[in-house]
Amino acid sequence: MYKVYFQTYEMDTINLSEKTNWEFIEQVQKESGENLSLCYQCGNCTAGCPYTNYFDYPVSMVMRLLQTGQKDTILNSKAIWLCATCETCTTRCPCEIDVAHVMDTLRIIARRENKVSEKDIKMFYDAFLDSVKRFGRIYEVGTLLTYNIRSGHFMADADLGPKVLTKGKIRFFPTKIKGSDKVAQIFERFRTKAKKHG
Amino acid sequence: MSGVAGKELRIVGFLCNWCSYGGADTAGVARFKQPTDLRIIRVPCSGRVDPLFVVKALLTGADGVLVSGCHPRDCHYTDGNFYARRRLEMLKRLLPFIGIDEKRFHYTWVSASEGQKWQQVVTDFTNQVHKLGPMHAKKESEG
Amino acid sequence: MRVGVFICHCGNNIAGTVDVARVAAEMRKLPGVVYATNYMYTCSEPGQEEIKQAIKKENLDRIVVAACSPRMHENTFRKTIEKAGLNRYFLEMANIREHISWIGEDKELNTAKAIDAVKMAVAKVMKNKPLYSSSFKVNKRVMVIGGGVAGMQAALDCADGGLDVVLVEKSPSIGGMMARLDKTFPTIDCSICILGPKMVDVAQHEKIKLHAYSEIDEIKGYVGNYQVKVRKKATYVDWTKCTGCGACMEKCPTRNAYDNFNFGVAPTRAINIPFPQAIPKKAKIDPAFCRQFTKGKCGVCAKICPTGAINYEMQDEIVTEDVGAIIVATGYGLFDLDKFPEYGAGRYPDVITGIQYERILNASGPTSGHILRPSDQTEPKTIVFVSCAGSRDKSLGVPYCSNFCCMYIAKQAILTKDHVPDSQSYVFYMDIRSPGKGYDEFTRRAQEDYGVKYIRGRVSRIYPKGKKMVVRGADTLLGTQVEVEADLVVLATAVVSAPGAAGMAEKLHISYDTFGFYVESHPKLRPVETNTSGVFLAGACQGPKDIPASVGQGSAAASKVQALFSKDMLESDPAIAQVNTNACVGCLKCVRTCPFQAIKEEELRNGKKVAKVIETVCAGCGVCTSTCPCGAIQLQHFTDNQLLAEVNAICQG
Amino acid sequence: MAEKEYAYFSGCSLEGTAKEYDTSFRLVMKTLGVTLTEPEDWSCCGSTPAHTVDHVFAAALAARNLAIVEKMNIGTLTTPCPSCLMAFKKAHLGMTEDEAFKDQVNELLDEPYEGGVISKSSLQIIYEDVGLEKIAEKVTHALPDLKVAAYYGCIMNRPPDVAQFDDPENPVAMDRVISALGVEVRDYAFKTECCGAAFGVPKRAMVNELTYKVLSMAVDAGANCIAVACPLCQQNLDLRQEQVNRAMGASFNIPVLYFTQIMGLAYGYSPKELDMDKLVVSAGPLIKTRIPIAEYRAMKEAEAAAAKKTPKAREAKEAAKTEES
Ligand SMILES: Cc1cc2nc3c(=O)[nH]c(=O)nc-3n(C[C@H](O)[C@H](O)[C@H](O)COP(=O)(O)OP(=O)(O)OC[C@H]3O[C@@H](n4cnc5c(N)ncnc54)[C@H](O)[C@@H]3O)c2cc1C
Ligand SMILES: Cc1cc2nc3c(=O)[nH]c(=O)nc-3n(C[C@H](O)[C@H](O)[C@H](O)COP(=O)(O)OP(=O)(O)OC[C@H]3O[C@@H](n4cnc5c(N)ncnc54)[C@H](O)[C@@H]3O)c2cc1C
Ligand code: SF4
Ligand code: SF4
Ligand code: SF4
Ligand code: SF4
Ligand code: SF4
Ligand code: SF4
Ligand code: SF4
Ligand code: SF4
Repeated sequence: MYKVYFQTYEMDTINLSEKTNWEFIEQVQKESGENLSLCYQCGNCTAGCPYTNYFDYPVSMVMRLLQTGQKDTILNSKAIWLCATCETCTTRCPCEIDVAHVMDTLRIIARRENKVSEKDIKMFYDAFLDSVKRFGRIYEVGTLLTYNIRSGHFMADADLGPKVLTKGKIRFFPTKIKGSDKVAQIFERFRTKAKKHG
Repeated sequence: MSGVAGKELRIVGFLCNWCSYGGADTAGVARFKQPTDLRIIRVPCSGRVDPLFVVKALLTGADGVLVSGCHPRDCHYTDGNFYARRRLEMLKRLLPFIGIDEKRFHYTWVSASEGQKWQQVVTDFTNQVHKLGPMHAKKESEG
Repeated sequence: MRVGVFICHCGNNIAGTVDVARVAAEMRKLPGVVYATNYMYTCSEPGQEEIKQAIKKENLDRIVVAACSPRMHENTFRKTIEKAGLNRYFLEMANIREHISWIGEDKELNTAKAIDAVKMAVAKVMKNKPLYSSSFKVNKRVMVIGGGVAGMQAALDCADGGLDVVLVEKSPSIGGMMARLDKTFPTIDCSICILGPKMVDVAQHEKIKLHAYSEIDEIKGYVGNYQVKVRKKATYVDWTKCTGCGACMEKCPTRNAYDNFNFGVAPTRAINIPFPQAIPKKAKIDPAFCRQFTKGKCGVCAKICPTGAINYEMQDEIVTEDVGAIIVATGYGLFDLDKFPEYGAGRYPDVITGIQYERILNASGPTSGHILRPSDQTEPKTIVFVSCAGSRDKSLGVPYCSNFCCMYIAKQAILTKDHVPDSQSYVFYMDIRSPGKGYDEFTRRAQEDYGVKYIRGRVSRIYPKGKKMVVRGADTLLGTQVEVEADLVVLATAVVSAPGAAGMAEKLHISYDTFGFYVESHPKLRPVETNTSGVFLAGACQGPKDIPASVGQGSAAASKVQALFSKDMLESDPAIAQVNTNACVGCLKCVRTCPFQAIKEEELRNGKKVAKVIETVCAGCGVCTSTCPCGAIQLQHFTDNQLLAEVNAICQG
Repeated sequence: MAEKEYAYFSGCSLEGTAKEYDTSFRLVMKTLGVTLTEPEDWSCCGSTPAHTVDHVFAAALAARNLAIVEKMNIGTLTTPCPSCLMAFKKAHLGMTEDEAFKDQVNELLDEPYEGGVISKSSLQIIYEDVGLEKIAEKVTHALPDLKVAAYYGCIMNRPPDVAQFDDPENPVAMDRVISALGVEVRDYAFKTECCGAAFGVPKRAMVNELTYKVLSMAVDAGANCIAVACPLCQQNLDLRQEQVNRAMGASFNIPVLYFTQIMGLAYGYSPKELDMDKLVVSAGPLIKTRIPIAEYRAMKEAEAAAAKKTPKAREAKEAAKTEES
């Protein structure tokens, strides 16, 4: 009748005087545009999060870790990568915090600092973006293959293959749009700009 | 000349005793920080504000004038603020004819409980006046 | 003219960010100022004594105190200088605390601002004239608006003190929310058992005149002399004849009328007496449901009524009551379920509000005190309470705490266990707020003795699964999502201002906050007074509060009225408009704009027509002064000269 | 009603795994008299992956398309894919509310986007711009066997200040559109509960559980098919149903149709035209009973006439009861 999904996480005593990373708190507030102090730890975001059972830290605890400036714990967490931006937390937060956007911001920072705990997900995203860069659009077979090869999950979704193929759902060849170079340029410009700024 | 040269402009505020003066008090009690340019004159009701006061202030040294009263329908004196609004609306339209940018004058409503709104009003209006710059120095350079 | 200036430190409140000594030094340079000093706590007894001494020693005739807001201490210092022999209007205050030291951090800028503020006050005080109040007679009748527990207490205390009381209640019976409650925390005594006798006292008190099912149409006048128009709404039953026998209700064929008293837990008849202990115990027809009104035919009740009380033609009636003071005790309202789409927004019958549950628990409620869930009338075994449903929720526009729901949840959970011993209650909470006497022990008892499970976290979603309601929330202490499969879910919905609260405030000329709760004169020191003299507050109309606090305020408001009425005559505020008949050209523009109809036309002996202010009616708004084309009508203490002196002090100083 | 025209951004999925969504949507719009013009040379909106890289970069991928549409002078863009929609809306909001952000985004683009395009989901234009009346007007066939649970997915209506459409917790647009067709709709609580589609590939175990919940809630509500408006949802609920069955020990066999396919069926298009054969879980048996609307009405009238006696009797009984009391 009373169902609990258990989380496992380990934590040492945190010496707040030493281990509060104030710059990190500032950085996240600035990049996300959200005031982290608004969170009063009601847990509503966790209560609604469809993925919480797979998170190492439920989203309200990510918010708490943020408030206490626990940079490494957060950037190394699986939670920020397992968040699917489903916007449930943002929709229901009584304090009107755009929690999903905060999670988004944390992924960006983690990626920038090369701290990605969920390699698979990042790889999948990268495969996706590669396709966009090369063809201007998503080429599903290619994306899947790239992902499978890079992640070592060779058989991922292989069982679906026959179904999809017989239904004529997948194109074997990518459509490359005329302006694919224009799209690639967006990637390039972004990369140059990012390099310039740090 | 009042005001701290270089840092401040001169802004005169007419606040009704019941609502906006109370709102400014509430903002103070809550320690809502505000720009310091504003000098407040307490009147019983925004309906007591004679448009001539506003003009006089702007012509003799103020860079901006702010009038704030009770919300419509929430006037301590039934509808003093209604008269105020009519008069001050008229004034706003007349200001350009005497060579004053109407943005130097602002009329608004703040209730006694709206400390936060008061902070916002003061901050916004002060910024607006700063954007326009000092009124009298400009005149001198123009003339 | 000899002006004395006193700059207050207010401990560090002012002196911390304003150079008070420099302000005093600057003031000494002003023409007319013969004395300027700064003092630690000016409002303290030695502080006031210092002013008095200085007046004598330095022969001062005008005083400026630069300190906190005049809304705080103007009266204090007026009395001080009066004691030293000066007219009380020879005082001006400069607000250098709320408007300066508390809102700016730069000491240099603050000090400059304070110098300006005091300069303005000096400029004004030099133009001040002595003013003298006149006195007028007080009508020692008091009106109480709202017949909840707060209003009843106020009415009874006033009446017991010998005052005539007019009690106006919007609904058909007095009693308010408390009449609907089952038991009350923290003692768990029966609500109606303690309230009922009070209701009877109200009904039987010879000094109390009750207008039930009535609303305020209009309020005119001023402290001591109000005229209030009361609209007695049509009940379609002649209450002078109705004996409350209930025969009509039993026979009425319309059984689906909305039951306001029971918050819709069960339907009622189109003609009904709201509850057995109702005061007055009279029937009333709801024309929105009555077939006689909706379909034009029925008339069953008229046929049945043994006293011939039914009158389908009845109209609203307006009566005017003259009173000298008004106590407002209009209570509060509650959020509806439709505010909660993620909890089904009222679509699931087994998700109900706290007040509905109170009716279900109540022995005289629709289920006769048996806990039965609305969907299938079975006894729930697992009950979930959701606290802060809408409260402390910025996204729903209620950032404040509703004050008493933590307590009534604990109460309802305890009562649930008493009714259904094999039941299990869960409470989702963010914080348990129980700071009153015996309160925390009470919420602990719910957990320790009654086994109520408290889960710290909000509820994100409620959805049906078979016959159960799944409540999905978080347990933030476990750091996880949790689910409870409940038979019944009770939401402690947010307390909001009473319906129509803002409109009522506008009629009374009192202020209300963003949420519609009425604003007291001072949050600590004048909690039952308003800024409109003669109007007082009691109970939850001022903000969510429980019964003890509401009753306390009812008594406090009554004692304020007693104090006001202890004098036969009141002193008027002399800061009113005055006409200079030499300057007045008789255009009568002022007559037309005065919001209080305080000006009339008068013919002088020489035949000249001029305006004349009726002293007792003028409220001192000054609208006339800024209307008059000739400057002939001047609001005393805020004349053109005085205000322009302030303008000049800033602009040309 | 004046002819309506929209810039139609189908999105990458509708070129591949969600071909049938594209086909059925185009057919339905033709019936409803709406013109769709495809922006030339559109590119991927960036979707979720771009948002893990950078906010400006993500907005740029979306804004490239908005800039193209802006040039078309149509004003409103419509896309069937909520994921694309969200990307467009977020880019648009960010760029119109924050001048500096706009400049940063435009720096990455060849053609700047000035903020002149409104984006709406295909469901929104059907529900709001076409309207229920017109939707009902065009119906030619009844689908008496369908009991539909409308599934909106997580981001069709959320967060509310970005989506600005329907209710974020209990959306009703799709339910009403389907009801307007005369098709039975079942209410249930999981209309917006995330199905996990975003992680269909890398986190399959996790997705199975989420998908399971949505499917079982729909079945519990008495639905025999699910209507969706999102290509990712469809793929997840339909294609992976067998994965879910295997992982969770369930035996779902519930067809997952695009709501536009249901519309097409009611408008008389053949299952073939609507690419019904591309569904993994076949909807064949459910739509076999489709009949022309006139025939259906006649049948119902006959039924009603037969049943008429009963209610009259009940009414009389009711009246008697009143007298008694
Ligand atoms: C579910 C629930 C359980 C509670 N349990 C407890 C408890 O156990 N113990 C406890 O201490 N407190 C409890 N409370 C709180 C309690 O109800 C309030 O403290 C109390 O009712 C406040 O009294 P009041 O007189 O200020 O307001 P009300 O009871 O709201 O009375 C206001 C009256 O004014 C009338 N009125 C409103 N507007 C007008 C108008 N314009 N003109 C004329 N009349 C008007 C209303 O009809 C009403 O009769 C509970 C509240 C709820 C919701
Ligand atoms: C650290 C602290 C901070 C606080 N801050 C706030 C705040 O910010 N806001 C707020 O609202 N409240 C605050 N309070 C609470 C506040 O102090 C009390 O609410 C308030 O003082 C109660 O007033 P009182 O008159 O009932 O009692 P007291 O202030 O205790 O006064 C009782 C008086 O009676 C005298 N007395 C006692 N026994 C006898 C006797 N037998 N014969 C004669 N005289 C006697 C005492 O000497 C005393 O002068 C604070 C309290 C503390 C401890
Ligand atoms: S819902 Fe909002 S306030 Fe509550 S814990 Fe999550 S982020 Fe904090
Ligand atoms: S947006 Fe991410 S964190 Fe928020 S509810 Fe969805 S999955 Fe959880
Ligand atoms: S007079 Fe006002 S400012 Fe001075 S000590 Fe008293 S409260 Fe403080
Ligand atoms: S109206 Fe008549 S029947 Fe009804 S309660 Fe009154 S006296 Fe009785
Ligand atoms: S006339 Fe109206 S109130 Fe009276 S019995 Fe008929 S329905 Fe009931
Ligand atoms: S009293 Fe308790 S339940 Fe009610 S709003 Fe306050 S904290 Fe929430
Ligand atoms: S407006 Fe002035 S001049 Fe006219 S009647 Fe009134 S006081 Fe006299
Ligand atoms: S000040 Fe003038 S306008 Fe105001 S009430 Fe008095 S007479 Fe009337």
